[in-house]
Amino acid sequence: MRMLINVPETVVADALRGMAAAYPDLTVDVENRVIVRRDAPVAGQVALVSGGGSGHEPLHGGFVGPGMLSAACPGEVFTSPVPDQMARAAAAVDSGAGVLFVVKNYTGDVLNFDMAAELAEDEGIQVAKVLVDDDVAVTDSLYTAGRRGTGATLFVEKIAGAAAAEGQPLERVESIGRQVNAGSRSFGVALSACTTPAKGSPTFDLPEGELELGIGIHGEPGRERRAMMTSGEIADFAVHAILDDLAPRNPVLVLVNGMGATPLLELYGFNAEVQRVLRERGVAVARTLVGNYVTSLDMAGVSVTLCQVDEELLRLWDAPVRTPALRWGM
Amino acid sequence: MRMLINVPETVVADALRGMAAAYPDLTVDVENRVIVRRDAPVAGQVALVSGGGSGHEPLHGGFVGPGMLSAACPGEVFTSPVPDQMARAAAAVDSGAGVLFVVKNYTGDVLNFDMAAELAEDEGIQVAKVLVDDDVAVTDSLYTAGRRGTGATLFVEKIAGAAAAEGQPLERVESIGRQVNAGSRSFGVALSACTTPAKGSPTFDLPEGELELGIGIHGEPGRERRAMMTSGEIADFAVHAILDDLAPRNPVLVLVNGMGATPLLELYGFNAEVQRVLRERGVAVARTLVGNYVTSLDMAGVSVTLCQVDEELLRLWDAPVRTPALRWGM
Amino acid sequence: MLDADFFRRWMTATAASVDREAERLTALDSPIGDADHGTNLQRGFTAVRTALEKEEPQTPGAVLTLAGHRLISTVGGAAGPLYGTLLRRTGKALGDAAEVGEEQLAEALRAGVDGVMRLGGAAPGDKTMIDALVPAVDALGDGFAAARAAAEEGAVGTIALRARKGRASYLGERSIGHQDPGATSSALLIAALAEAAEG
Amino acid sequence: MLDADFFRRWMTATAASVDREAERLTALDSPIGDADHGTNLQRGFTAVRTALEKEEPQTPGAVLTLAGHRLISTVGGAAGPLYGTLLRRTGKALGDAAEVGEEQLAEALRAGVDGVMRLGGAAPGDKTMIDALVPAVDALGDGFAAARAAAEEGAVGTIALRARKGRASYLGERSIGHQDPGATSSALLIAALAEAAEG
Ligand SMILES: Nc1ncnc2c1ncn2[C@@H]1O[C@H](COP(=O)(O)OP(=O)(O)O)[C@@H](O)[C@H]1O
Ligand SMILES: Nc1ncnc2c1ncn2[C@@H]1O[C@H](COP(=O)(O)OP(=O)(O)O)[C@@H](O)[C@H]1O
Ligand SMILES: [Mg+2]
Ligand SMILES: [Mg+2]
Ligand SMILES: [Mg+2]
Ligand SMILES: [Mg+2]
Repeated sequence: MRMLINVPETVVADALRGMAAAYPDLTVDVENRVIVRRDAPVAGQVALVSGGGSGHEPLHGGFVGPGMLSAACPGEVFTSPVPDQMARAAAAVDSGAGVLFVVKNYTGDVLNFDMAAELAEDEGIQVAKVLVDDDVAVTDSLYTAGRRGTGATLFVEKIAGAAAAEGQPLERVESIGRQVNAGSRSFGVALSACTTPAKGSPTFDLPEGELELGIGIHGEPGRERRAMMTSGEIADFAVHAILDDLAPRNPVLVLVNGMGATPLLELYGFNAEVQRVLRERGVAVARTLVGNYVTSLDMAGVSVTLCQVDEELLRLWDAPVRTPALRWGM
Repeated sequence: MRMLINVPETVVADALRGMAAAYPDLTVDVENRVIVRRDAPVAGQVALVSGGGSGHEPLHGGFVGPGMLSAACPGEVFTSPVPDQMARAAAAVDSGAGVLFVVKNYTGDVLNFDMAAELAEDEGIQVAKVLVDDDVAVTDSLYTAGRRGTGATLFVEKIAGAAAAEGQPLERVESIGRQVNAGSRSFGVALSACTTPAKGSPTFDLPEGELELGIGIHGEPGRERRAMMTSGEIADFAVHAILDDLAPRNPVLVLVNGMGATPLLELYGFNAEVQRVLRERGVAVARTLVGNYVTSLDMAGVSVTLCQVDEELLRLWDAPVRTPALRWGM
Repeated sequence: MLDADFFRRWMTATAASVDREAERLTALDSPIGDADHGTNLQRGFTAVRTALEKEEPQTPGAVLTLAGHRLISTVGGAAGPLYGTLLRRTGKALGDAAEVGEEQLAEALRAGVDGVMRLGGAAPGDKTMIDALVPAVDALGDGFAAARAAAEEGAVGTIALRARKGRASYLGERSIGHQDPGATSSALLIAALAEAAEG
Repeated sequence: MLDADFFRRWMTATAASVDREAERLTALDSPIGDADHGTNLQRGFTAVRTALEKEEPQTPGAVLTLAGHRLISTVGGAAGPLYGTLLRRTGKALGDAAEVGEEQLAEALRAGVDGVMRLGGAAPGDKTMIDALVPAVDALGDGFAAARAAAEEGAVGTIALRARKGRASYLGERSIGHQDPGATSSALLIAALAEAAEG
């Protein structure tokens, strides 16, 4: 087990202590596992609360701050947080304008956030929810738990967060979040499995020279295993899988997202191939983001997310944001 | 070989194409391997040029932009760039106020930058140089090529870049850069080796359950191999190694830097331990940065850099910066 | 008749068995899930054990309701709300009687399992904990040992199934050939019930 | 007498040998370096070959000066400036004669090696290319074959040495037991010289 940890049991608490030390703009409740922007609640603004299993950093804690999330609730590694966390977060950030839960579509996340919404509503907090389900690798959703929430989470949190920062009302922030999700699609590829601290060995065996197509962000294998492909071939496969499902009439935001252990040098090269495929397919690119944003511990691999944006969404994307992991305009 | 690449030969060119597509604020000359901020030369400002082997991304190309580098020259993977690149970069960014070369102390980098300085001076460009050599793992420098330049490069580039952006003259920007380097120390640890595209297999064998102490950023093994240590023990070892060499009277900037494949979750946890050791040793912390900034391809591991800052240096650290990898205040 | 002590024994036997089997549960959750089911339940039932010691609930219903609450507040993931609902609903159905009969327990457990199916939307055959729980409840009329055997059989039976709910469903065909971790832990829960009945 | 054609043959023989041995050079650069020496020199001597074909330099000095320039402009790392300087200085020392004698070459090569020592600051025994180049130049008076043998011996001799220059020096004691990649490529360079002399 090649991990920079103390013991598996304290990984999340240790990380929260480290975040507290690094980011004076955040209030980190290590005991209750809630990360809140220091100046919350912000009068007159809808608050955004998200959360999910740990192991996807900087998601979600790294996206807390002005212009994006008001609070984040990290669960154990790959385990959605418990309702008490989200209820506590909602109480901490609600200014009276209501709270939007941004929930990635996994059984655990959905159930726990739903229970949290009940608790928060019992406390008189108005709660709305955006479900993120952008992963086109999950097909025939009638026979599955439905599409997973992956890279689009970043777009939903940023754009809905910008709408909230403008003082837009809860229903509007919610509908913008839904619109972002509806216009977003992702596809992920793994070149290696990841190792959770609790298990201490890779979640699946992937021999050298093979790759997994259509993976999620929790160390699950994908839908299909193939012989190793070039960066260009992978870009073709991923972008085509997305465009088979989404025919963008508007320009797109592009997220080329590393799964954790793939060097930025390779992500840049892969981005060149993604842009080539988009050019070939006649898709206009409005903005591009390359880096490790929605990770899967030490997995090697990459995901592509496209998000179709009209002028309004692009304006909100460009709006100022100040969080540990995404920061511009202030 | 688990790499997201086309062929080893085009890795650097592919990455540059990808950067060009992602960052409209940069002018990327893929053919000549020079990354320049789009608005260069900036009248009345000293220009900063750095560069080095590729494989350390976001260093240096990700630090090009207002408030930091004017240009970066990426070499082949782990191979310092050739003099023509730096000379070309200097010509592109010099406003007449002169150019500061920020050079990591490796034989190849030093020799190539020295040759570049000659070429640039032949063209009438005034050139100064700051050598970065912060790695305390290299001892008895009489019998070595001297201390390596690692994490402190980020501090030198940011702080000297801020001084340049204020319009300070070349000698002053140079002396600020030297001051930053003189007050900085680093120590790195590897939990795994890295794999270069050209070689296709790990640069050294590191059995499970062991780690390398005192590594550099080029896949070299460290000074010493030991049985695996906890995050807390590693922090003790690294910070003590640094403080044995630097007794800071002023507060420090802390960089907890991932080598490329270590999850941010673990880096955060490690930061908690680093801050604990600093507290125990009575060292005040002014600012903390946690993330992958000076990497070594897909190496798992971490380095710690401390940089002692007076009020002036802290002010320059906090000054606005707008680059792909470091961005605040604008 | 089954008193609060019986239900406490059930919960502590479950906690002990989850402790013993945590690694196996996590290993089962690895090829078709995210490798956390064992640690999830271990965290949860450890909390249940502590809460039962501290709060000393006095009725069967109170024991299970408390256990369910603790699971919801400590487990997270899919298992937390689902197992939490199972025990909470079962506990609620038992009311505040000081003692309950086996038949009453069987009925209450069915209400609990129904609650899980409503909450999670899974039906038998979807390769989830339901595939161990439903046969167990059906067999409970024939005694605890029969329920235990039925749950175990149901859990093993998930190997042949293709998942339609939970994480394993993302794998499609590739989920076939692996035993479902949640069905396996449900079999542990029912085995612990039989253990508690043995005294 | 040695004409421009001889020096061209030397350079192309070096390029061919570097092509053949690139993987080995990179492998040697792996345990005590950064695993790029083979690809570095391959890139450089490929550029040298192309430039010689294109620019057709007419004197021994011009051949080596051009080769040195190309290495500096294409190799990077430590090897680029050092090998570049070696060939450029040697070429410069040969002046613009159309043909040179073996003695003149030996002298010029010594000037080149001195240039490398001045530039890099390495002395014999520091476990660098110098440990192959200096013995080779010393032996050149006894003919090309002697120089080749001396270079090879010098390269192998670096195994026992502790590095004091270049990346390997960071390893301290741990650099002992590995052959220096630069000394190895220098032995290839001198072997190619002997090859060129054989015709
Ligand atoms: N919709 C559902 N209905 C019933 N049981 C489910 C459902 N989804 C998942 N499960 C059960 O939960 C188990 C996984 O639990 P766990 O690993 O703790 O949570 P997670 O999947 O969130 O990581 C599965 O093995 C399955 O038995
Ligand atoms: N200061 C020096 N003087 C002479 N030769 C040196 C010096 N430093 C390094 N070398 C030689 O350069 C070789 C390494 O070249 P290369 O791997 O291409 O460059 P880098 O070390 O920059 O990766 C070493 O094996 C050594 O022989
Ligand atoms: Mg989970
Ligand atoms: Mg090198
Ligand atoms: Mg699980
Ligand atoms: Mg090298």
